[in-house]
Amino acid sequence: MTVMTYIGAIGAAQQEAMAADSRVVIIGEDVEANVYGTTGGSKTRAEQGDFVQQFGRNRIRNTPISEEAIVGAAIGAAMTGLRPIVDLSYSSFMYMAMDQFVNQAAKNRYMFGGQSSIPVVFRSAMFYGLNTGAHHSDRPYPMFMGVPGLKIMAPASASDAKGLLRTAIDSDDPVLSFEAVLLWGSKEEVQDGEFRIPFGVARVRREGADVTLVAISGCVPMAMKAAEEMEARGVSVEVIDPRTLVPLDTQAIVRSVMKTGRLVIVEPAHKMCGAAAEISAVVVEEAFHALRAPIKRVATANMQIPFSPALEAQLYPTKEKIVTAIEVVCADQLNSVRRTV
Amino acid sequence: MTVMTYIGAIGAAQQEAMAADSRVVIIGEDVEANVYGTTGGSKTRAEQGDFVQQFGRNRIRNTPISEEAIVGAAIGAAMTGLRPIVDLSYSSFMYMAMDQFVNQAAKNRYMFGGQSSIPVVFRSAMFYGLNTGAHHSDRPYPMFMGVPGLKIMAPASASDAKGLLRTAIDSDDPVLSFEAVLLWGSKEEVQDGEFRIPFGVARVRREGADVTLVAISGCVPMAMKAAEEMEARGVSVEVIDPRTLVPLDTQAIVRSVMKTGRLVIVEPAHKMCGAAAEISAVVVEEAFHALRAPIKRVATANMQIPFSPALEAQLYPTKEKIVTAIEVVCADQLNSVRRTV
Amino acid sequence: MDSGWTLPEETLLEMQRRMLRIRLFDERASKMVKRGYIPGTVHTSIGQEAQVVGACMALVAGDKITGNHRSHGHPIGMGSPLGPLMAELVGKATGVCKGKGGSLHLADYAVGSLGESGITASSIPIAMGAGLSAKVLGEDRIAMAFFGDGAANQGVLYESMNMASAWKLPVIFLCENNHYALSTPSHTVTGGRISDRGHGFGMPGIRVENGQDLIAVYDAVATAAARARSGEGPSLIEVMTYRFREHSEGLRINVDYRDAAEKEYWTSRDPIALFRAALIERGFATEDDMLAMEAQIAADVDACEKFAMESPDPAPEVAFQDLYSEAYTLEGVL
Amino acid sequence: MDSGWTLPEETLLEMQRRMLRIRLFDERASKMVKRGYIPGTVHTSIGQEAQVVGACMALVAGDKITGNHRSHGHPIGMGSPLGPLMAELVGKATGVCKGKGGSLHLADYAVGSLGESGITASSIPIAMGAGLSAKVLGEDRIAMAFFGDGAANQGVLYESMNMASAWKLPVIFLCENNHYALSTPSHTVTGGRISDRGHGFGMPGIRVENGQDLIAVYDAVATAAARARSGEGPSLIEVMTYRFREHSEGLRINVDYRDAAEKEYWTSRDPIALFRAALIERGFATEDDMLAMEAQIAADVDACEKFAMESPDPAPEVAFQDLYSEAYTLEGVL
Ligand SMILES: Cc1ncc(C[n+]2csc(CCOP(=O)(O)OP(=O)(O)O)c2C)c(N)n1
Ligand SMILES: Cc1ncc(C[n+]2csc(CCOP(=O)(O)OP(=O)(O)O)c2C)c(N)n1
Ligand SMILES: [Mg+2]
Ligand SMILES: [Mg+2]
Repeated sequence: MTVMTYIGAIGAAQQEAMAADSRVVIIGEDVEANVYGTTGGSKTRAEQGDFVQQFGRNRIRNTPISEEAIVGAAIGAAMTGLRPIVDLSYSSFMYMAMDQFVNQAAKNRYMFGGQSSIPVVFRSAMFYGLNTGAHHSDRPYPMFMGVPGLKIMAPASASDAKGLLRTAIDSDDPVLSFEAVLLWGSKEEVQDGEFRIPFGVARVRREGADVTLVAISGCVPMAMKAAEEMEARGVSVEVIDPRTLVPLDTQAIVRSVMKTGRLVIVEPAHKMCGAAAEISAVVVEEAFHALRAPIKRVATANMQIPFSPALEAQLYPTKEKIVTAIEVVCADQLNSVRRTV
Repeated sequence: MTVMTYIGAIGAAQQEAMAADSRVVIIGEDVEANVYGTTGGSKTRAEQGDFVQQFGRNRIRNTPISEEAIVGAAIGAAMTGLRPIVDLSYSSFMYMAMDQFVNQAAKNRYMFGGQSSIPVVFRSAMFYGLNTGAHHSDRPYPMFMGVPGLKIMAPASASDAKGLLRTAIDSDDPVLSFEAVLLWGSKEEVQDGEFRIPFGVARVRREGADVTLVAISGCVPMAMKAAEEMEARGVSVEVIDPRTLVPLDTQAIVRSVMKTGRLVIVEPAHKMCGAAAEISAVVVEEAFHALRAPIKRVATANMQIPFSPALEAQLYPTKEKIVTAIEVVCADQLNSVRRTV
Repeated sequence: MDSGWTLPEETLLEMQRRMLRIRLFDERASKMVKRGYIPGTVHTSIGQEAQVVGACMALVAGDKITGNHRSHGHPIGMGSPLGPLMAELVGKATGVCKGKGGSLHLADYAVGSLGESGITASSIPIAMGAGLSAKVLGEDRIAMAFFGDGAANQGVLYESMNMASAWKLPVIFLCENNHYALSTPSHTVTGGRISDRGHGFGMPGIRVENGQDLIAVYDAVATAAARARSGEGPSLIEVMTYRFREHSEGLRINVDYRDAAEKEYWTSRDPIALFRAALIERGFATEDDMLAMEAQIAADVDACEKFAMESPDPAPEVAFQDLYSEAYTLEGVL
Repeated sequence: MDSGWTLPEETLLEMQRRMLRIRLFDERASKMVKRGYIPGTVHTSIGQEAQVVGACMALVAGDKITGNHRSHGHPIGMGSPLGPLMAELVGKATGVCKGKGGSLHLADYAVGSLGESGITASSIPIAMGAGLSAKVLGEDRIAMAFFGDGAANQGVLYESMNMASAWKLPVIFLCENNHYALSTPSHTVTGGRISDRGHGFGMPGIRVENGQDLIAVYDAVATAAARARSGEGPSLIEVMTYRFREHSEGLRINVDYRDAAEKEYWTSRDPIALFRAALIERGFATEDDMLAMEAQIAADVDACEKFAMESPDPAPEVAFQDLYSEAYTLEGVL
């Protein structure tokens, strides 16, 4: 076991994959100079760990600022023998390449009757909550969940980031990786050597009996804190991180709700048509009779993101908002607790 | 009252708006030759009703095939005095301009503290179910519902199309109009003269007591048929068409479910993260205690669209699938009916 | 570069064969649309055969192409057998894409056809990416993107040209300028000349003024192909040609957007008739050879229709396959 | 076109004033980022003042501009007062965008600034659209889009240039070529020369080799502006310049991607020092005039910081305003 940061784990996974398979290349803006911190052991060229030194400019490629062509080129290269990792830096830039994601990456294998294989990973980071304003704060993964043919990972810890990214690079299908900048520095014990974590298997971060709390990406740590706080108040919270959104481990969530009878979902995306809406709808369809309270969604307000520190934070999920939601769905529970005290 | 087709109503609304306000212009690919049937009374240039004849090439503009620039130009023109209607023909082409929709149309007023006004309408038609294959069959409105700052209309009848489009053209905010090609020929009595239908007000297409059936766009007619069929079997179905998805008239839906205790939602989009997921999640949050059965979604399978007539139809909602869903949520009801028979 | 006329006789005859295959296949497809055998629509390459075949024949086995909605000519030009193509247009299980692609989305990986795209210009960066993989893996192959004069106004073309130029990728950007994008005359929506756009992106921009002359097209593309193979990078080629039929079969536009004189000028320059005459005149073939070839291909096209019509429909469950490499069921697929 | 040197003295002095305002504003903003007064990051135009002001001063009241992340110079160049700009950077209620935009998204409609864009190249078609509205409405105004050498590889630029050219719109595409896109040298990711890309789209492509010379920039833009106003259509101008500081304040890149000699070459060509000397040499101002001007602007910048720091934060509910024209609450906003 080694303690790694979330961003360090991503860099390590890329380094392992590059070393293991010469068909793996990294293309993106400013990847040579390691501007975003995942293409070098450190940021100094001289130092051991620098990807350009290790793998050369044939496999570590600085691109022009041309997201649509970058994504298209990676798809075309994947269809013809490479296994590219594309670093798109900010998730907010993905819109530039939307046609390539939807009409080429997601559709080609299907449209062409299985003739094409498209082993490519598109990495981007969600930079919300950092006063970067409306153009750099998006969390757009739900719009890609509605595009069949794409796989989507959204890791919330170092080991998940490392293990899922290796699985993504091994996959013969296009994978979108949505990473949380708020978690870049978060540390976790990561098993030594190479390992993979399968897609479609949720991680139960915490077992509990009274309410199921599904948390996505950057919302997982605050969900854990909220769970601890409620524990102290006599409410046992089960925290589940789906880790991948496509495929989505609905069975694990439904199983948990069958046990707890209550569900709160917290995610960084806008509330409207988000992953929480999908999860809520699935649970109502499949676990209705087990439900003992309304399902609560804690998500980002349906607003654009303002720049001012005086304005931004209030739009996002917080531990307090999660606690409030749990209090609502566990009202009877809490009353009975109060009575027993 | 005049009987109009759905597509005729759209053309009529555009003609009225162009005649009423010289700032209204239509730009898009092949609008001069009226290839898509909404920029001319008929398709012959000579004939009365041709838009180029009436309004001239300064206001009816054939564009290059450059969706991103078309959409951006319309936004910029709207910010500086025009009120453009953009004809994007197929909804499947909207991805080309995703950045302009999300980062400019939806954000500018907000980011700039209210300095900009963006009166522009983006029309596109959903061509699914016509064996046009995966590149021409998308129904992507849910991904835009998650983008605050856009308004979205999805009319299901001639009068709604006409009245909502006039409201859209009057709006100082960007509006996306998703039209259903399957409804182009459908006829309805439309009130004479100019009229507007407000956004955010659902239309109750049919009153009922036992189950609420929310139907969107091309799914409304089959929902009406399913309702009639169930009526005959003793189940009274209330059919609600939201007509606009942003703003969404959740109050009308919640009110209806409070009455019926049951909900089925039918829409043409993919099931994953669709409008039905959002509606289901809202109802569970706000009408949980009135719910007497699981909420059922009838949507398009999470698959890309195959070309072959032998394959395509099975992916979409049908009257039969709606009936089956109603049978599930109204099981007790139907049994009691059977008993009484 | 020697002219294409120095190619082996058999190659020259194969060029004529491929043009004829495209012509007769598309004429048949048009009829089958009218008869309702082919659902949706098709876009024929009738009139543009020299532009298509001249380009494809300048490639070799292993090279890759991508195309657009005017889609049948490209795989046929690369040597794709007709039966599975026609079966695809009809939507049969024996279709080259199992009936899941249809006319707009043909692909035949066996001949290097990576896929036609119903979305204008969307396949251009795919071809560029095929050039990237060749360069990174050190494989001796090139890639060519076919697109129209209308698609030439999509920004992704210039992003792709720029990246291919900066990275010296073995790519050819081939613009099929048939003077119209649907009902829109190219000159009314295009600033400058498409071929002039190569220079600013650091590559040759060649215009083939007579795209009805197969050898003229071949020579231009062969030169660009040699440049690509030698590591000098991409080229942009604009071939001036004309579609003899309406934009798509079944489409009726009641405005005369193409004037009669122009139509007359171009239709009198039938690429197949021109090359046929040249082959005979230069002694590569006799009138009888040509008649035999034409009869043979007419028979092939009859056979491909028969194959398509007699093939079974795909089984319903095929609609739920090939979305991903492993077959796992997405929640709520049904 | 007469050279900018024939402009009235007051105009020439105003040019120097605006360059100084940009320089001192950006130097102050840089300090305020370090001190933590300005959240997020800022991109300074230090070193590029001649390129910005030379372009802006060739416009007249009513003209529109759009810009990019290197955003302060553009509104200041158009004459925007400094207080509300600095307040915006700090995120105050008195900010030009009510604190909702921040450095990357400045806009000041009072001076024709339609908005800077944090998304590279995304604002280019917006400017083109402003040209479209001028043409359709018959209003005598033009629009200019500022973008960098990196943004020049985004396809939307070429779509916008093509449409502006086909429709002869009064638009100027102004490329600020400071030789780098973040850490990426322009020549490593750019095929050909950006200014050479104008021709293929039917417009002049002018390169201003010495973008540190304000009058050289002014003359080029004034010529393009005259062309636009006279209905002849758009122009592409590439101004060669250099940013004296890192890509953005606070960013640390541990690879030396700019070599020392190059840095030295450019920093020795400070546009403000150059124009200052020229103004004195040509007798438009004395050393004392310049000192007074510099003192005045230093005072203005002190005042704008004071204004920003002393202004109130926006009220929380402001975050829920301005999404739409009418204030209706979206379901589930909170
Ligand atoms: C992104 C996109 N926009 C619009 C269309 C609709 N469309 C299909 S073909 C066509 C004209 C294409 O013209 P061109 O590229 O010249 O090819 P041609 O049909 O002339 O061979 C248009 C506008 C599309 N398929 N994709
Ligand atoms: C679509 C998009 N891609 C990438 C970025 C990240 N980014 C911000 S500035 C920048 C470099 C821009 O270079 P250039 O256009 O030359 O402007 P400069 O910073 O040199 O003035 C990059 C890559 C972005 N903001 N938007
Ligand atoms: Mg064409
Ligand atoms: Mg630059």
